[in-house]
Amino acid sequence: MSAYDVEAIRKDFPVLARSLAGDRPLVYLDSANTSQKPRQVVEAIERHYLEHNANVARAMHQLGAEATEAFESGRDKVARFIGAPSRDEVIFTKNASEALNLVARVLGDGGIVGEGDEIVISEMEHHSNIVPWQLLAERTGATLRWFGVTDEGRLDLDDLESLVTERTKIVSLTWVSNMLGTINPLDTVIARAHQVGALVAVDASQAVPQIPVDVASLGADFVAFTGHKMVGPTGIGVLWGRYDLLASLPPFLGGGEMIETVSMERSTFAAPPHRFEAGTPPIAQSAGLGAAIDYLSAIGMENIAAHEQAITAYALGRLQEIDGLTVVGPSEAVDRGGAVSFTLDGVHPHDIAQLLDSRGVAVRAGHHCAKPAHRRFGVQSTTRASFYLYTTEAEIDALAEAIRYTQQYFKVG
Amino acid sequence: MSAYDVEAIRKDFPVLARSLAGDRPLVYLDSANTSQKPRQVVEAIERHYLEHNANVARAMHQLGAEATEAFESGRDKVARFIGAPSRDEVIFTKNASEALNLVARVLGDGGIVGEGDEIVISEMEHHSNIVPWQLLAERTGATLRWFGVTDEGRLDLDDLESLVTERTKIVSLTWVSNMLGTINPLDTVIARAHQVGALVAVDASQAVPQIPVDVASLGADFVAFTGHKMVGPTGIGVLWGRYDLLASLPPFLGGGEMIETVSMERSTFAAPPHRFEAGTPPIAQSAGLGAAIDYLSAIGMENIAAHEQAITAYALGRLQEIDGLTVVGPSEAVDRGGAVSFTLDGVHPHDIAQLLDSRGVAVRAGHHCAKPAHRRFGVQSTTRASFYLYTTEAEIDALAEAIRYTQQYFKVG
Amino acid sequence: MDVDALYQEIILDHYKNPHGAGLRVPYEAEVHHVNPTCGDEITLRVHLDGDRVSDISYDAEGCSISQASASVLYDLLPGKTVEEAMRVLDSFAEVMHGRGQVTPDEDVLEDGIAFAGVAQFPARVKCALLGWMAWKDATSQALAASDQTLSDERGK
Amino acid sequence: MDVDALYQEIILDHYKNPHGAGLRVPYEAEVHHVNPTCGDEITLRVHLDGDRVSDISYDAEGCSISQASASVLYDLLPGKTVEEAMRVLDSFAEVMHGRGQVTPDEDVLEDGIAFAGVAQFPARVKCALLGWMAWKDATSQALAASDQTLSDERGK
Ligand SMILES: Cc1ncc(COP(=O)(O)O)c(C=O)c1O
Ligand SMILES: Cc1ncc(COP(=O)(O)O)c(C=O)c1O
Repeated sequence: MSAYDVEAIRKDFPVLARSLAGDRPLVYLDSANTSQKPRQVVEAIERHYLEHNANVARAMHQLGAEATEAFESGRDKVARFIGAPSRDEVIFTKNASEALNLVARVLGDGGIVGEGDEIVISEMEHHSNIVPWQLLAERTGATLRWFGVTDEGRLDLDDLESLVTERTKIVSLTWVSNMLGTINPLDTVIARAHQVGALVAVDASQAVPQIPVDVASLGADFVAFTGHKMVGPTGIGVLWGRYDLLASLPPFLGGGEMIETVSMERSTFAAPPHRFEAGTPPIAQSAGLGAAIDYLSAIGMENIAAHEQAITAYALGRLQEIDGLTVVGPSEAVDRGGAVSFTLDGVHPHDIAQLLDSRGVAVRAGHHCAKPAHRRFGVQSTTRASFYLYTTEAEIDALAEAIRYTQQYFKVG
Repeated sequence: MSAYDVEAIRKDFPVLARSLAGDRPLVYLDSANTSQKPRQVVEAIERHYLEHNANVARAMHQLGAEATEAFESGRDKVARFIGAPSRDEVIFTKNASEALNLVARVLGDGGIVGEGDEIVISEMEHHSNIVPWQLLAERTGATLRWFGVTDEGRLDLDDLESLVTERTKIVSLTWVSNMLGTINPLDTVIARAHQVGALVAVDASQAVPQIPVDVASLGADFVAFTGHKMVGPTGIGVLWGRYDLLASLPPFLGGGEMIETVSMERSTFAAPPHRFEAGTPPIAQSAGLGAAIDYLSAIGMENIAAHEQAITAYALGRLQEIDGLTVVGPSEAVDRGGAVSFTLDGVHPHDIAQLLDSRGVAVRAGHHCAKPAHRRFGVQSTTRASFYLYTTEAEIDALAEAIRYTQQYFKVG
Repeated sequence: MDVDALYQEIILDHYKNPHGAGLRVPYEAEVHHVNPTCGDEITLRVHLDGDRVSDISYDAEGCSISQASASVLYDLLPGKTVEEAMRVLDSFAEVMHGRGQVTPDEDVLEDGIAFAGVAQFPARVKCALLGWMAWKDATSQALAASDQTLSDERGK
Repeated sequence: MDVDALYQEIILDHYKNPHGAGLRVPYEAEVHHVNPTCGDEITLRVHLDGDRVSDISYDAEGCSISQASASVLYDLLPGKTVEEAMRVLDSFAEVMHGRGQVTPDEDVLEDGIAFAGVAQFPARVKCALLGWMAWKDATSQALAASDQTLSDERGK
């Protein structure tokens, strides 16, 4: 990986140079939760607010034109980044959760999912790809069904034919699991779903940040992801959808910008994407997300994916050397993203995270918004270390060292 | 207004010192659309991203604690700023439109508004307080009714008793009209609504930025507003609601952070406000909104309201000197916010806005997301100048001068 | 940005005296288009005579640009075949979306070349195109309807 | 922030050997509380004897802090009147929310003073309070139920 200069990349992320309590350098291994932001992104936001701030579309003055340009060019960049056939297929939401809820709401409101229909998800989903479907099922009388997970942490496709049937109206699956790290074989599921006439939504929250994504070749109907996990700002998410499908769906939220015309008696609605963007959109956040995409693209998603793969392989090796440590999820870096969840005999995940934090190592402990996946593996919670373009082997070493220190502290292992 | 130092305030807003095409200084009179941002707010956001960025609540490490502190202290500041009895009554949304849609969705989902029930709004509402209710009526079979507007641009309360009846389940009204500028007598309406057992939602998008607000003494059940109009960032809005009411309502969107426990079969939900905040919230935006509130509070909302009142009176005077100019809305600065919409004989609002822009004067032209209010006055669109804490009399003079120039250009007036 | 580039004398003339305004019969299709950003509206009818544009009549409410543009549309298209008219539209749209980089062809666009300046004002491009898009929509509706009639007749 | 202030020897001892763990009968109310942030859970039962706390039994899954805190709760409250026990809870909660500024009263909190360090770790305060909040909830349910029984009896 001679071309990949992780030290140069780290210089763009000022927080990585921070020291924490006890003068310990920060070892940030919680990027699956949220990524850090490079100076370039923060500066784009700052410049926008201080020089070009105005409302968009509705404002006809020069500042308004500049703000509209900043906002809409964020949309152009997202479209290019994910290979969307049209920029009008890119809808801005507040986060990935809203994007998934949007799909669930409009499929219900539009009568595509109704009583007796079936919705299929999986046991490894993030709560944001479970609860919206439970609520939809409750509102409509549809039935929620799900794929299981194998002992290795892979999607169990044995039931594919009996699970995804003519009754299925929508299959919603994660691309990369935020807990297990698994990368799912979406092609197989999409092919089956389309064969039976079901739509497919993909939760790409952990995929878009770390692997090259091309929605056109993926072939799903909806793809959701979130800005803050891809070196972008909080407060912005994306729903990509096929244009003809979007154009056939009713609105999600009502308000400014999403209308064609309004009278007290009735309203008609704008074409996608605006139909699904009620109110003042995340303007500065789109400028920031655009800068994030420029940043990732300059490094190259292929290179980022390769780095992620290498660092994950290294981490799996170092962690599995530790006695009493069990990785929950695929134990090898094959079809696997950069999140490694584990348990440690005799120490609760919170206590591990606390001890690690006292050594400057930031990881996440808990259910990672994936309670059913934890239940599947018979654990209430795990500790998760997750990596990104700026993660170094030295940081993995620091993690391993801190875990051993934790074992000594709690007199286990 | 000796204590109010508008020149000192302007120094905090770098964009106000910008020059536009033709080296013309910016005269920003579009604050009802979105306000400009002081350096202090932008710096708070920048500092957050570069030094304290992490996900909230779920992250147990030091950075996570700092980010949670930044995010939740934004909530504390909002609660204090609007006199909320409890911080748990403050829900963060992406904008005011989402806040109003949230109310409409959960009242429907919770069965509070159903078939045969009535929803009451007014003819002067922003589309964001019309369309959500139209969609709710359509989903549930409820009936939408509305207050008219008098020729002076005031809420027509003559029908109060026949409009708000035992059949009414919710009354949703704007506090300050974004088009007419009218400040509505909410007390009367709230008293009547509560008398018949209806809930009251207030669209305070134009109120919170410019007048001191105390939700406890207001007595409404829900109050919605938006960060970007009160010198805060885009991507954040607020819904305040009475705690016991919120606690009785079902969730709006499902996902991370809003749950108590999740299994594949069913989920239970967290208490307010988290129940209504699915997914990663607007973390940096809360830090920014907190800084905005600190900024406004340091100047004092009473002082800002007095300035707004004075500058509006001045503007109404200067504008109404112009032959052929007609103010749509109250012509005097009594119970009136700082937005003045007008028509000019012989020149279309777009053309006015364009000519004004060529002189550096930024105003809005169109229907201002209030088509029904325009129809009420028999106009398709108007030109609107709107003022805020940084607006000067010299800027109003520039506006008046540019309008006269427009008349000459189009050979009218 | 120079407003004089936008408000050419020709545009203001068309605005003050729009050609062909008013709704007329006969027509094969009528559409109502709005610019959701600003509320400009146009109701537009097309009357075809075989594959030829026979009349375009309209009732428009909006700014000088959208009004003048409908007036120029009326001057340019009637008399042409639908195919020729579509080429004029393409040429007009190309100039509008050209951000000031596309030189208009006077032989094709006649008075329409006055709109070249609009291309430098992105917010006004939609105003200039409102009538044209309405015409395109109405024409394709009219053609679809007559295809339908033809195939109905053939089916008999 | 010094983890040793958090992981006092007393806490680790209670964690390894929790007092009073397991669910027992009789009881008047059972509650299940979770910390939604991290998933720590406790099922807790209260047995009252008139206005006196007779037994507290529980099944908890969670970190050392939440487990040890339930164990200390068991040591402190049974034997006290509900009113006295609520005062102990208030005192414990005050220390927890005190951000390290409130000095715990050893006479009231006994081993509970070891939790003073938790107050410096805001993310862990919820862990320490989980069992206590469950107890408060269960106790008020038990009291409400007995009030109901009393008034039912009076009503007869
Ligand atoms: C009165 C009123 N209500 C609601 C809104 C909607 O606010 P937002 O666009 O932030 O959702 C606005 C502003 O556009 C407004 O002026
Ligand atoms: C797989 C997955 N889906 C959805 C989400 C939700 O993203 P957000 O919190 O930005 O809505 C996350 C992140 O938390 C995730 O990891």
